[in-house]
Amino acid sequence: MHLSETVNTGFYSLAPWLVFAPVIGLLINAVFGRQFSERMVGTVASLASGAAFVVSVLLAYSVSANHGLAVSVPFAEWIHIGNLKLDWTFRVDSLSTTMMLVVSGVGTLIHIYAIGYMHEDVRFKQQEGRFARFFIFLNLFIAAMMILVSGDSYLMLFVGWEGVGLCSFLLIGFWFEMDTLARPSWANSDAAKKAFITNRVGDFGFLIAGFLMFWYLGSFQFDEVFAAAPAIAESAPWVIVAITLFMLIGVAGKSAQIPLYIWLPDAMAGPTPVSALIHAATMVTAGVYLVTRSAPIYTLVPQAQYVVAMVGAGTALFAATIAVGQYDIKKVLAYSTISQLGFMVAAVGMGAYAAGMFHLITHAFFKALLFLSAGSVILGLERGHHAHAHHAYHDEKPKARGKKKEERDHDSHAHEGHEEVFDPGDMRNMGGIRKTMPVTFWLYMIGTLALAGIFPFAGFWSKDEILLDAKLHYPSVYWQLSIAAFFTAFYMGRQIWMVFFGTARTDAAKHAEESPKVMTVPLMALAVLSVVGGALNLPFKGFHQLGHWLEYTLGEIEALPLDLGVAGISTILALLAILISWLLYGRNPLKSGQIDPLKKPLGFVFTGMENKWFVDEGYGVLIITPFKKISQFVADVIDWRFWHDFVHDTVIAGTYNWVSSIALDHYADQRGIDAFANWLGTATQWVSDNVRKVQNGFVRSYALSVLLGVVLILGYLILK
Amino acid sequence: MVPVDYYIALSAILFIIGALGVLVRRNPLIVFMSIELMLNAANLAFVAFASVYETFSGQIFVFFVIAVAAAEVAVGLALIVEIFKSRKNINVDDLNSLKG
Amino acid sequence: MEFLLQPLTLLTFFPILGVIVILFMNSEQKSAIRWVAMVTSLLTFGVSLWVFSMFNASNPDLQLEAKYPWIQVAGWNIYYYLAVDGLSILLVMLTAFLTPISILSTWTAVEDRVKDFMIFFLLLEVGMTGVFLAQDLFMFYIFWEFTLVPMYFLIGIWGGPRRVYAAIKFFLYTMAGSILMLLAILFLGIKTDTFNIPTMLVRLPDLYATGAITAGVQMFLFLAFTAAFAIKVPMWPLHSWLPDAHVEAPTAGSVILAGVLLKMGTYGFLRFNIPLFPNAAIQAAPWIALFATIGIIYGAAVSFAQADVKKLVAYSSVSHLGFVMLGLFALNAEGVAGAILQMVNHGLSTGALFLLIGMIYEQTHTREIKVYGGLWKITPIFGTLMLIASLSSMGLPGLNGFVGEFTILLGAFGSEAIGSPWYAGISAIGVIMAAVYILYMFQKVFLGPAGEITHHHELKDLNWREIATVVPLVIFMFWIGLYPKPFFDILAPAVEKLLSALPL
Amino acid sequence: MTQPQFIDFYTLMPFLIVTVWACLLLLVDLFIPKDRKGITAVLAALGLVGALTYSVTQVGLASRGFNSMVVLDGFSTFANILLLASGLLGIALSYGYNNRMGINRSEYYTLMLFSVSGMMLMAQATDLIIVFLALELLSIPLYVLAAISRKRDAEEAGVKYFLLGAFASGFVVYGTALIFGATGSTNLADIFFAASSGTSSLLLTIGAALLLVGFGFKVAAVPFHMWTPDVYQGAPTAVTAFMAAGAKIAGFVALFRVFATAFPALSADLTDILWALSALTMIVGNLSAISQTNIKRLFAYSAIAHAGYILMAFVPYGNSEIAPTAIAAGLFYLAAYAVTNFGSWGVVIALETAEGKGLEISDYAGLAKKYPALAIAMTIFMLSFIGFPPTLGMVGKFYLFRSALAGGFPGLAIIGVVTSLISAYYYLRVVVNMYMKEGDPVVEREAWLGFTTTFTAIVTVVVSLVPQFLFLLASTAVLK
Repeated sequence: MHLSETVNTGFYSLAPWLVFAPVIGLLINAVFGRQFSERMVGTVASLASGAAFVVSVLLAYSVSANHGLAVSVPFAEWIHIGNLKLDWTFRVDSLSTTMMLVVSGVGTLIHIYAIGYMHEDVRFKQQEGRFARFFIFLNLFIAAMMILVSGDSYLMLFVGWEGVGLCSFLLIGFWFEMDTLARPSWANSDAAKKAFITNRVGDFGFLIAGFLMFWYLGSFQFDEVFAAAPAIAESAPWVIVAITLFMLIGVAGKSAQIPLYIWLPDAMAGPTPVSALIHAATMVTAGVYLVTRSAPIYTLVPQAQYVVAMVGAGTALFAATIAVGQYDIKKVLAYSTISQLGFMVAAVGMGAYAAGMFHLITHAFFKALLFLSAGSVILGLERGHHAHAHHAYHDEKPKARGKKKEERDHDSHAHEGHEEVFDPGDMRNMGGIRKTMPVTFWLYMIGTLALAGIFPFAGFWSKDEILLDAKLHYPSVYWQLSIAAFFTAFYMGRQIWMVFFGTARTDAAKHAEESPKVMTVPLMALAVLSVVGGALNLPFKGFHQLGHWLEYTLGEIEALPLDLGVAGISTILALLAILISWLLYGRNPLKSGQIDPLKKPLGFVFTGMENKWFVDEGYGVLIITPFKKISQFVADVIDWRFWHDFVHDTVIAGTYNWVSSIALDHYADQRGIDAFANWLGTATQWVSDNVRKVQNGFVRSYALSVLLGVVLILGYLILK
Repeated sequence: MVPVDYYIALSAILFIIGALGVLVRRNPLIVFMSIELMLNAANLAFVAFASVYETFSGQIFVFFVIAVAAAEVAVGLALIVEIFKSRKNINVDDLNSLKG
Repeated sequence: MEFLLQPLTLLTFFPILGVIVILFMNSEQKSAIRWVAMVTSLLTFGVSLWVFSMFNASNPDLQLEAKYPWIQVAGWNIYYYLAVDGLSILLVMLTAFLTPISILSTWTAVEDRVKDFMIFFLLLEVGMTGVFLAQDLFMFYIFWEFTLVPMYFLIGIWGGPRRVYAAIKFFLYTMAGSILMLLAILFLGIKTDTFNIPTMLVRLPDLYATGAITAGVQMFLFLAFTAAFAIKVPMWPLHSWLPDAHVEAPTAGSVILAGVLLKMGTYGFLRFNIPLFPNAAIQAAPWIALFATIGIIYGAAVSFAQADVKKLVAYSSVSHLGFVMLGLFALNAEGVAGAILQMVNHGLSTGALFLLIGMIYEQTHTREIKVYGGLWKITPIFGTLMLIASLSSMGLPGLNGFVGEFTILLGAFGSEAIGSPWYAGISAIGVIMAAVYILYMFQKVFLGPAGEITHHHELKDLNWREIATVVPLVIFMFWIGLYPKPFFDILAPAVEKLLSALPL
Repeated sequence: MTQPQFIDFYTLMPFLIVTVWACLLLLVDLFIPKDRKGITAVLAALGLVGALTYSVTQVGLASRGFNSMVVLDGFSTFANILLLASGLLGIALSYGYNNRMGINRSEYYTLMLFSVSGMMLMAQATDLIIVFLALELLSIPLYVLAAISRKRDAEEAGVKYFLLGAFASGFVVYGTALIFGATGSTNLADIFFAASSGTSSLLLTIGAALLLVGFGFKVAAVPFHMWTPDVYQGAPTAVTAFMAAGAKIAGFVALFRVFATAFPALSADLTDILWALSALTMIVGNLSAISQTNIKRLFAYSAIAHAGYILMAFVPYGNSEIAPTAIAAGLFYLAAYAVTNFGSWGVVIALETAEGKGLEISDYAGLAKKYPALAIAMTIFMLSFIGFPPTLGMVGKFYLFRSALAGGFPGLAIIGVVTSLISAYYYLRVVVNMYMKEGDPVVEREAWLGFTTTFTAIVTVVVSLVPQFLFLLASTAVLK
């Protein structure tokens, strides 16, 4: 572990451009987006992201050239008050540059892909004006993510952390007025909101961890925190445990771990490039990065590490089971992502930081590839669907997505023959696409094999490293992860058979068209990376490049050799899973309208998988509904009816009126004033009449009053 | 010589009778006479005390009171006559259109 | 008459000039009246910039003092005494800044009795500026009470359907608090033989030390001041006037009410309760923190259940001001400075929210959340500005709200005075809840399919005037969020000085 | 018995001017044609102006006259100036009003002058005989004035006022008799010596208490207040305005002079009673006001309530340390009240029609739209009554509550502020009607009326911003 040095020369001085390049890109698009052509918008955005990549490369080069010296690049003072000294400082070390490279590299590819994807997407949804907005958000995301990975303190990390949460919200809700099938609906915006709020729950944990850190360790700056931690771990270990566990809440929120993973599947509502970039490759790995970054404090508290590892392993297994029961091509990938994030979290929880980071990188490659390919499939199906529709009703324009529900239902009824709107993401609507979309097919295959962990694809190496670590240190984690790996191969196999093999189950699938080059070329780049990505950290003596690279930052990392036992078992499991999936889905391809062949043998278990084990419903019953009810109750009953109406208007104002005996009848028309009085009704009337009787106009009573006063005064004086 | 206390007691009784008269009588003239009774009770006390202190000032006060009472009578009667002219009635209890 | 030329005198009373001009104008010349008011408030803002340029941020003491004997009779050492320091300069600037914005927002919203409106508005500015500048308790009290009057009219004449009720409630409720403060002020005046706050601060420690004012009495005085300020803030459970006042008030009134008037309460705690009654303040800190925490959670929960978008924002103020109170009574630099900054932040973000809500209300005349939906598509600029304001309100890093809330919670978490991290910990849940109600509001109004209202109204996006109204606020949201250093630099010396006097 | 000296007349000069002028006016009036009776008003005002000018020259001077039966000091000068100004404002209000109401009786102004002279004598009296005479001199013209319009309500008001006033006089006289009996003198200074030389007795205490009843009646303290709403409502509004201010000033000034000069020794007993009176008056006055719909009755109860506030200043009258400031506070508030009082009644007069309409609070609806200046003035008066800045009422209450606290009566101060809060509700109702309701009020525009409301409104605001001279005047006026 190296303490950082403050340097602001050479390439290091470029560090702020990591953030400013995308910010400038987004500003240009924000101002001129309406005037620019789509190509121009896309180019600007991609260049902005590309510039960040170039800076990342230069920074990585500098780190390498300086033998891994960790460098702080001060940029600005942020908050200085009392003991709080927060600066905006960039940290350039091997870990942060790794993340920068992944984020900007994958990010740039996805930008390029999105030019093609969004071109069609905005047209299908008849919202061409929204093209530029997408790239603005995307650039904003890159900027926020860069802040996250380049920050020199937990707080800057947190700034980026929440920033990416916002971008996630904006992008999930990009088609905020519809659902994933472009029907007018609250679904997409609900998903966006859910993501943001769930993330905020995680951020709450992060915040508390930060407060503890500040008051017990005295700083937010990484080096200072790490330097102070060991002493506190001696004197008050609970503090470190609390910090790490609260941080884990943040990790669970951002990296979609149990129990906060629920937002990620819904996040698939966002356009596919978003799913690839944010919800697979980069943002969701921020939690893994956070734990890796905090390695020096996690290492101090094995209890917390164990919890992290168990959460990761549990998530890996749990999500993998759900993925088996999904029909939506992106939902399968979403649960797969959660599961793979579980792998990474388990790895970093076990202290296998290099393995975790390794898997993070390879996963970024192949999961981005898979998502983007899935996007390609979906668009292909859309195209097929529209071409077909156009063919059948050539006097009609492509279907209007913005039309009112009844009309659109009528449309679809007319040519689909059933009430359902065509869902281009539903695997049951696919089949046999390998013929119509061959490029996509092959790309998808590469991604699948990498994800399934088949030798020699990238996923094989990274996953095996995690499994090996687990086997050596945490057997229970090892078993969970192995089973998860089995499921992984199975659901990916299932997907491949359902999507690409067999025969087309719909006209759309039959007429599916291949995607343009602007989309496939970035995919090819990712495919290459998915194939050779394993070379980053080969488990052979003299290799372990990534591990060594990260050692600059993380200190000594155990370099494990390839364990043929572990590798063998996992490969056999994967192959077995693919075989089973072939038996179920490949041998006898699904027919149109046929129920899943797993349904019968697994029964209610499959129902559980299909329905995500009813976790969302559980949250609904346990948290959301009670919260709504309570807040409704507090607002209506306690605050308004009790506190506002009863206590204030009835009791306070009422007593006031009661005492002062307001004359209601004279004021019946003045509701405004006598809103104070109206409720008391006849009771007030009665009292008021009686009190007013005292001032009855009779001289003699007035004199009596005077005399009473005299008697009272004299009585007081005499008796005193 | 009658002790001064007796005079005082008498004046107090007169005063109380006067005050009660104001309370119970309805004819403004009688009410007014009751007030005069109260004033005269005071006058009695004055005179009695003046004799105790052997000073004139108490007796002078009495003259003033008498004079002022006369002025009051003039004004008071005029008012009562006015009322009587307009209402044909001199019951004080009918003077109750102003109240509340 | 030398005092008339003092910068702070000018700043405080400059709007009076506008009032005089408007008084002599024909009430039919609405546009001219608007311009006069606008120019007056802009010039006042100019004066405030001038004042700001003369303000020395590194000096923790009162500056630019305008101090002249005013009422000098036995037992009445009353001065005309205006001065500014790091604790108040930001709020003064905020007042001068929000007033022209509010006036601009009324350009088409107020058509009825424009003359009266502008007169009251400018008078209100005088009162608010005076509250933040007065350094003599008598003077402070005058300004403090005076602000009630124009606001009462603003709500009562130009408000919604239940405006009279709301106006009277606002007036009586606030007055109820300030009369107790009045007694405490008088008591202090008698004991210290001055109403001059700096002098009082010099004399009070002796009185406390000698027992001339016992700890119990100190607590009573503290509570009496608290009564006035807590109602104004408003602290839970004294917030019942707020939803009425906010919902009924015209947009500009709501902006000023949320932006400045509520800050008068928190400022009062800062300027009076803490330095004048240090022991009581420390003693009361856990209790205030408790009420603040309840307020944060309660306000957020109640906000979420509102059907009226303005009411939602109104209740959110209860929650946000809870944060401010929590920060103030953390009694450490982080908390107090954060709280002062958060006062400004709340003024900006809630001000912007009210402005924006007002703009849509002007078109549709309804604020019911459920009739809206999908507005971001129909009115993109409006939606974007609303999004920024909402995010600022829910404390997203990079925007102003975060800086304030973070420093407040950080300060409160480790505060010695509060003595327990639980308050800050639970309050942090309020941050989650803020996301819940703000996003709920944003979603239901701006996202999703087009709502029912779009069938009845041809909704127009914001025009240039409306954009110009909100954009200055947005600029400050980003500024404070991204680079708050200048603001903290202003606050730090004064806050340090304030806290160094506390027997912590 | 010595011959009267110049100093005797000098001491009483303003009073004499007014009295003599009033007598002359009676004569002059005979030569004024019936259709030009307005001249009488101008002449009466001239007399008051003369007396006022003379009074101003007496500021800071002190003398005694007529065997120490009357005195000239800062206190009396302050009161004289206030009373003369009140008389002037009363005439200003009456001028147009009487024409409109058909009260074309030339003796009206003469009676007013006599009443003013009685009030002034009251302020200068240092002998109970003079106090009594002054009391009657101020009261009897008021009885007549109350009934002068010869309307049904006015007559009723006159008779009620008269009967109850005479009834109260009875207590004053009897009280004086007892005091005389206890001390052997009616001169305040002699009474003081007698009382403090140990001959203090129940007789004296009871006598003082009975005097208190009489004064309490004049200032409308609870429970001697019940005539007030009826009389204020029934009397011609201009008369009401005059008597609300004048009688109150005179009553309080006499109350203080008598009690502070003669009975400091009794303060232990009387303080409690004054405390109770003050508290009761504030509470009952304010609470009763809330339910009123007639503006005249509303202001009548408000006048009662304000008597309570002023009484607050008299509670510590026996404490020589506190009393000077407390009394100064009371005088200050009296002045503030007088100004605001005339202004507010002026607005009432502006809206009153010859048929007696325009007196309901609801008649004020829409005033702000149609007559903004009048509405602003009325708002200022209402704020002053509530005690809100920037008005005299606020400064006055600040001063009053401060002296209550300094005098060790926090309870009274609390009652004071709480009832102020209550009062805000009914005063605001007037404002609500003017500004927040739709209506079509009709206002008579009369020059002197306009002048009075404008002038008092300006004074209410401006003097509140520079109150020091009034403060000084009030505090130097206090008896040494």
